[in-house]
Amino acid sequence: MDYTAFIRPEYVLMLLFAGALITYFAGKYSSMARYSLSLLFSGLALLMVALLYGKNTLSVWTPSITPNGISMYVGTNPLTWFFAIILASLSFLTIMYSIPIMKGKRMENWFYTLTLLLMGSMLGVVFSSDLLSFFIFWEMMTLSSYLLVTLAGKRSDKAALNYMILSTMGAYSMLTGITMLYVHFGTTEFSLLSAQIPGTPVNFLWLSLGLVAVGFLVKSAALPFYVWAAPAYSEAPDGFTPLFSGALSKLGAYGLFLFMYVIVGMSALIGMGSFRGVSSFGYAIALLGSITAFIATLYAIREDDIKRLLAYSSVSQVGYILMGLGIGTSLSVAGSLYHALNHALFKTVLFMGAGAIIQLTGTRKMSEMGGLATRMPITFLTMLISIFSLAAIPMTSGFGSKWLIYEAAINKGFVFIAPLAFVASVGSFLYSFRLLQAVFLGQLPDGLKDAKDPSLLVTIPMIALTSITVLFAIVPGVPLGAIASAESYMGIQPIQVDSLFYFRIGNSFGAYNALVVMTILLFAMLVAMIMFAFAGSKSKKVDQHDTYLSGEIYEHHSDLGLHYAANFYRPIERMFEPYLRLRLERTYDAFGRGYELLSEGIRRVYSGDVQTYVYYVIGFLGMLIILAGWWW
Amino acid sequence: MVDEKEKIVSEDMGVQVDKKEDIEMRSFGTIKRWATKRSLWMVHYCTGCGGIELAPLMTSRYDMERFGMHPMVTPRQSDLLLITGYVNIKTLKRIIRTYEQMPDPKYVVAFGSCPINGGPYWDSHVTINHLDKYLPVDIYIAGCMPRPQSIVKAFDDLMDMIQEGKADGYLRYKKYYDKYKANQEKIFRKWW
Amino acid sequence: MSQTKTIDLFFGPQHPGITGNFSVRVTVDGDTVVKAQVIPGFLHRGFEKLMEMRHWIQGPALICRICVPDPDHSETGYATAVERLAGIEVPERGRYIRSLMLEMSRLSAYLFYFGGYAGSIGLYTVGQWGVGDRDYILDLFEELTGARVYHIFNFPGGPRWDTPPGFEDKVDKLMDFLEKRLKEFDKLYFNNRVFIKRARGTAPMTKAYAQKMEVTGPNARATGWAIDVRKDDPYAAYPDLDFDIITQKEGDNYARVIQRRMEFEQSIDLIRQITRKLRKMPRGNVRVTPNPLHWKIPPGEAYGAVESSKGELGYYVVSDGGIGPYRMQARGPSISHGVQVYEEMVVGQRVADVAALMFSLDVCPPDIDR
Amino acid sequence: MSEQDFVERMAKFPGSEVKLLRKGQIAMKVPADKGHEAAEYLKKMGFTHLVAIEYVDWIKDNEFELVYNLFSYSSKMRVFLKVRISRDNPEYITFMDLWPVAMTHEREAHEMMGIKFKGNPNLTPFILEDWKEIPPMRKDFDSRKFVKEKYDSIPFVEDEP
Amino acid sequence: MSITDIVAIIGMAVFVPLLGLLFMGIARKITARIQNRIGPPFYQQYIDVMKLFSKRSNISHSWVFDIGPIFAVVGMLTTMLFIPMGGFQLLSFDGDLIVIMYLMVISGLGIALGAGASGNPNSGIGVMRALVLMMSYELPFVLILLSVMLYYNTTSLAEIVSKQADMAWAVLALPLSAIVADICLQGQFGEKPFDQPIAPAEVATGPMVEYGGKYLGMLMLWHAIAIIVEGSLFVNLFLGGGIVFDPSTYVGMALNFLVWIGLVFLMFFIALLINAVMPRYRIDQAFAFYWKWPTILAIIALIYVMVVSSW
Repeated sequence: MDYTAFIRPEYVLMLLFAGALITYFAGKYSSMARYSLSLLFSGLALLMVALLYGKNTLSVWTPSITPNGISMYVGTNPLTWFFAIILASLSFLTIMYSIPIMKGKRMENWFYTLTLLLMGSMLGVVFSSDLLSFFIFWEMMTLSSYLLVTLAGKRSDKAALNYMILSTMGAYSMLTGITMLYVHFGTTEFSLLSAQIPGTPVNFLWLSLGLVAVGFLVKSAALPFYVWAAPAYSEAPDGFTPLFSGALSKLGAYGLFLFMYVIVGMSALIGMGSFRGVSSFGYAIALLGSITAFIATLYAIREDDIKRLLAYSSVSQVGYILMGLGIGTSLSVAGSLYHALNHALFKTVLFMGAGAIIQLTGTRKMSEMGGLATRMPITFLTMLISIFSLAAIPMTSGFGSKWLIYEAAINKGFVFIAPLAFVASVGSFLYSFRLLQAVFLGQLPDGLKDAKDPSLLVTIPMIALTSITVLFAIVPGVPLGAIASAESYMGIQPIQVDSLFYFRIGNSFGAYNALVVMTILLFAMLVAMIMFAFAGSKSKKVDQHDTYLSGEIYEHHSDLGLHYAANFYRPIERMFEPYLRLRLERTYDAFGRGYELLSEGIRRVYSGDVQTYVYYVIGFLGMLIILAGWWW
Repeated sequence: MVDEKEKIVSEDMGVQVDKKEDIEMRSFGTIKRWATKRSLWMVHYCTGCGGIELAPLMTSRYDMERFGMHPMVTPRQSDLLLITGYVNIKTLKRIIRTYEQMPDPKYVVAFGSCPINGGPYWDSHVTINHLDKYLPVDIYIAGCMPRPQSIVKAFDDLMDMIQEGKADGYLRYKKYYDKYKANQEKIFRKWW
Repeated sequence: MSQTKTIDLFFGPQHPGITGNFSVRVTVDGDTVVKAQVIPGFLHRGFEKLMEMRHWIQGPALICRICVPDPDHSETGYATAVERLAGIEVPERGRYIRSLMLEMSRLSAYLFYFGGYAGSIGLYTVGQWGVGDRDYILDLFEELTGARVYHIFNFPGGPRWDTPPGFEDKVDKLMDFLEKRLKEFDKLYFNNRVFIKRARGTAPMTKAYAQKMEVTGPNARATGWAIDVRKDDPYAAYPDLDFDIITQKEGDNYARVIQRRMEFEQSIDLIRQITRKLRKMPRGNVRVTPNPLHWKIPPGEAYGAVESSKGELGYYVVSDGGIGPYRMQARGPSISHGVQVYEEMVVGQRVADVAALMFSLDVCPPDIDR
Repeated sequence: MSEQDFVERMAKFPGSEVKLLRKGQIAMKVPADKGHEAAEYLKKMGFTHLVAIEYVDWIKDNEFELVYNLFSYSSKMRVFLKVRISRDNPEYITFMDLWPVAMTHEREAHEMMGIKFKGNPNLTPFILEDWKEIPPMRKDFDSRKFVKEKYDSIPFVEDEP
Repeated sequence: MSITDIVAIIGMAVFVPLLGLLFMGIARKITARIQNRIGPPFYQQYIDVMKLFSKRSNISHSWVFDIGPIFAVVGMLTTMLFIPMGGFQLLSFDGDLIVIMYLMVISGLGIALGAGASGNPNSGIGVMRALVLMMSYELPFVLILLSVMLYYNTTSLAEIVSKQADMAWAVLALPLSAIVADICLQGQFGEKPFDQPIAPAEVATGPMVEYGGKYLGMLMLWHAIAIIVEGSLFVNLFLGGGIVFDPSTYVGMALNFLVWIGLVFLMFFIALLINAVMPRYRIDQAFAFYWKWPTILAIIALIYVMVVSSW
């Protein structure tokens, strides 16, 4: 039998949706079936997505219920595949990781069903090739992720509601934009749309693209809309957060790629107005991205909750992706896509490690942990390498992507974006070291004396992702090859990759030779190790309490706190506190309250307990309708 | 706190022989001892009145940085422990803790009459009269207070002793570790 | 050990940020001190007990060791108390020599203080210069008394002997030198912008607080409270000398350092007054002491205080008519500002200022421990 | 106000024995139960500065004497307010409410003389560490004997043949 | 890569630490002279390192603790090879300024890891201060880097050096940038008023609290290399990399190398003089300082470059 005929995106989706259903019913009776089935379906889907490499397909399905013959298109192309492989592999690994982590948690069965559903809808978003199916899958994804967040129980309800309301707001905005496009062009298929775009009035493009972009910015938690991210990421079940942050947040960027470069296209985008050869729309996105990266970093520095810290870090890193995306040059788009990949790799590991540690210690407060490095060496090493990648240290693949983005920004002379991004990157050393210090270094509390690494099902995904991070540090050409074909699909000049060696990226402006850097690092490592091992005498291990206490005797003081973890960056927080007090949440709250006052009459009709945010959504919706009506 | 193996010390210290250290001594010993004597870092610890004469010693008039000596903050980084005067029981505990945190080779210099036999505080209820019952001392400086010149002379002698391999206080501490510990326990009642 | 929100740092006993063999356990939240506990006693020798086993005349040999940077004040305080108890009047020249020594001792202590505070904020050059200059004062002490640090010179009844010939000129020359040096210190230190930025507004003490907590000496004067034992309970030659009490207003670290700097100038002025007087005076008669070995003092009690470089340093002496004190108790200035005042004032300060505050209050641990 | 006036005013305090020791120094002895009252009385008279709390062991009388050394900055006078308490059960009340610094002085007296001060919350080990003998400043504590027994009995480590 | 290149790399890896140690020794001598002292011999630093490596016992808290000194040396050694050094452009075409900036971080993070593993609160505070200090000086420094990169229209340090040989030195072309960069250099060197991370009276040498023996020896080597690397970065950016003579002849090369050493020492010397007469800021004051005047000046410098380069 020629099974290659089944390697088509629509079959992947069908497999996953059917799988979700089967897993639900099978899982009701046997937990073993639940685990094996969900692993099977996601693994199979991953395999199929992997085999889609290099294919370009497009299938049409015209449902009979649609009134005026709107068809749904599903297909694959290099850009799609790039995102699909990230999403599919992360989903598979997360399901694997969840088996020990989610064991015995609330609504465990629903978790696997919803995760498979989410995987299907995420892949659906990237595979869909028309506006309608795109929107439908998008909403399915939002809904399933919302439900996943609520699984954690009561305390996650408010966070989930925040997430849902902002997502709904984005969805309305997106829907309006999509409707405008459909009404104007009379088609929903992407290639047909992009063929008609040239010559469209600029104002119309600005409005429709802007409306659509709001939906994507909400999903990627960019600056005005990031308020949902920290609570939702931190309150979501530990099994879901890696996927939430690693995969889901990339879809906003994917949407922007799709609409900006595939549908509207580079030349039309530049036609909308440009700034130093970069489209104004893209510049706005890039600016937003860099400010997001900066502000979220400042928030992350303040956090003591490990998941909230990683959540703000996610927001900040997605800011980098938006930055590269917006600048829109060959280098920057490559950097942006590469960073999406890197972020998926390292942030997933970090959230996985965080989940494992939370399960071990029973707390999310970093200041209550400590000294775990020697007890959990695998978790420590994988997280350490991921943090190096996050901080863009040149022995991990995280450096390559940030380097590309900086080069692009500097090349274009963006003197606002580049320093902001750079300082945000320095800030990321601060918060990532804080995580290391508070969780893995310092003094081991007595309660954690017999802590050890989590089970293989947890460590294998982490090790797998980490080894990819290290591998890509040496051969950045491998992912960049895939990225180059995605770039050429989007009509952007593909980044030049030395196809033979895959090591050197660069142009006349600057260069980065991964192999040389890695070789020298290894050489220096060898020198230092030899120096360390052979010069001087062997060292003796001492107890953690046998430390310099200014000569004081440890045993004389029963209640000593020696683990420096709480309020770690107090001096810098003190500097930023006055500015950070203007939190965006408060603005939203104020807006909501103002609206509440205005709609005193409506309030009488409703019977009371309605969230302020809901008013905001209603108001926003009304505003959109008025806007759209005025345009037509 | 000392391993069994480390108690064995080399022959030119006048005690037992350990093969490995013996070889080390012969090969690079001279250079190592020269480097050690020319770079004595002392613990920043003023235990008594004698600390006041360290200040002139460190500053422009006597400038002991000429000999490569300067104060280091933590015992982990230091080679030289100065007992600058009388030693009270409470301080002795901290001195011993500090001494044990220092890496080998380490040297102890005791200032003034008080660590020798109690000095003017010979009948005080808190000052121990003979420091060498609890810690091995390499060099005593008599006088109250010893003048900077005599301290410089003592350091000079200590350097000679290091070069000749005679400054063996830390080896003696290892050799008689049990006895030292027993004495310390007797005096502290509650150890740590 | 459970992980707590706060950490504990030990400043001392073996730490460069401490004014001697002393320990402070500070509990820190982030980088702000929330609690401090002073642990003294590392320098305890039981002086008061030892004195009971010594003769009256053996006192100065032991008592000067209470506070090393400023030993003459200890000697003179004890001598003043015993003189008051025995009703001895010291000859005028003896009183002037005493004042000369005290002011020189104050200068040397202040030079130490400048270096100490500057060292705590990282300006080591001041310490190097200051201690280097202090050695010239010690040279003069050596010429006068035969010892550099512990002089054992101010006995009850007067100083041991008269000044050597030409001593006054040497002192005057040294004063000129120190005055010149002070101008250089001004440039390097007191007008240094970083120093001002760090010291100004740090750990301010109000006058009311100083009065409530029995703060004395320069620390009290830095808050604007004009007290000075030299004026309030005069001793030695101070009633005959012409000087005013200098005060500052703010009471913060800056004011405390500047207060000392001003008093440094005042001391130079006082020494010049004294040497002028000493030159005019007939030489020889400096001391009245009965036979030291059989010297008995009638029963009673007396208190003698001096204004040391750190504040009021006093001795309470009780006699039961024997050949030695029945009881002697020292009141060091640091007993108030080194324990309770410090523990309260350091709360709310940054970790960076724990040592700076300790140095600026000029806590002298042996005062507390004795 | 002259010294004599002060002496007269102090003598008005019930149960007090006042004596002018010398220029500027007055001794005032009150019964132990009136000590706090007398201190308040003196503080109102301007003796605001608690210089120190001195403690003397009058072993022959089997009494401890607490001397509150007070100074008046306004009139430059000093008064020794003396109270005597029994040696058998040395206990007195704290003066922390009048002078906060009394806490430290009382801590010291507690440690060195073994006097308990009711109301002082901080009578923890202060200067000494692990002290198990009788308080060292008492007259019946023989320091020389103690030294002989404790320190001189310890053998030298390296006195080997 | 030819044999000579490899020999040059190994030669540099040996030479630069020795040079750095010599600088540190001279620094102690100079500081001593400022303080009216004679000071140690100029080779004192070599003796110190020898002594530290000859210590008979060392302590370690865990294997993470050992990472500290190893990573410190690794990071600095690697960075060093990517920086042009007086005509020796070892690998500087394979990594541009941004690569160098990030390579420099490796050693810092390594020490931070090791210091954190020692479990001493002092080292925790020291590391916190070091990271905050890094964030402080990095903002003006990045703005300055940007101005230089835009002025010479390249991010490659080797290019910047060679373009300065053709045009004027950047210190003449961009004086304001050079001033700000020197202020930042003070922070990078960790000299007063910016030595908060190791402030002895406050946090007892911070990250180094628990390091002794060979560990401290390796940290000393790291510091020695760091001085040269940081000084050399400034020299390359603003002083033409020390290339004065024609580099095609051997004599010219040798002279250029000497000039480079002299210029690096000059930068270190300026930092030393400031170090000797300044107390240190509190860490938040240092942060406020850097984000205020140097940043404003850097922005002005950047605007100047944009105006100049758009002509």
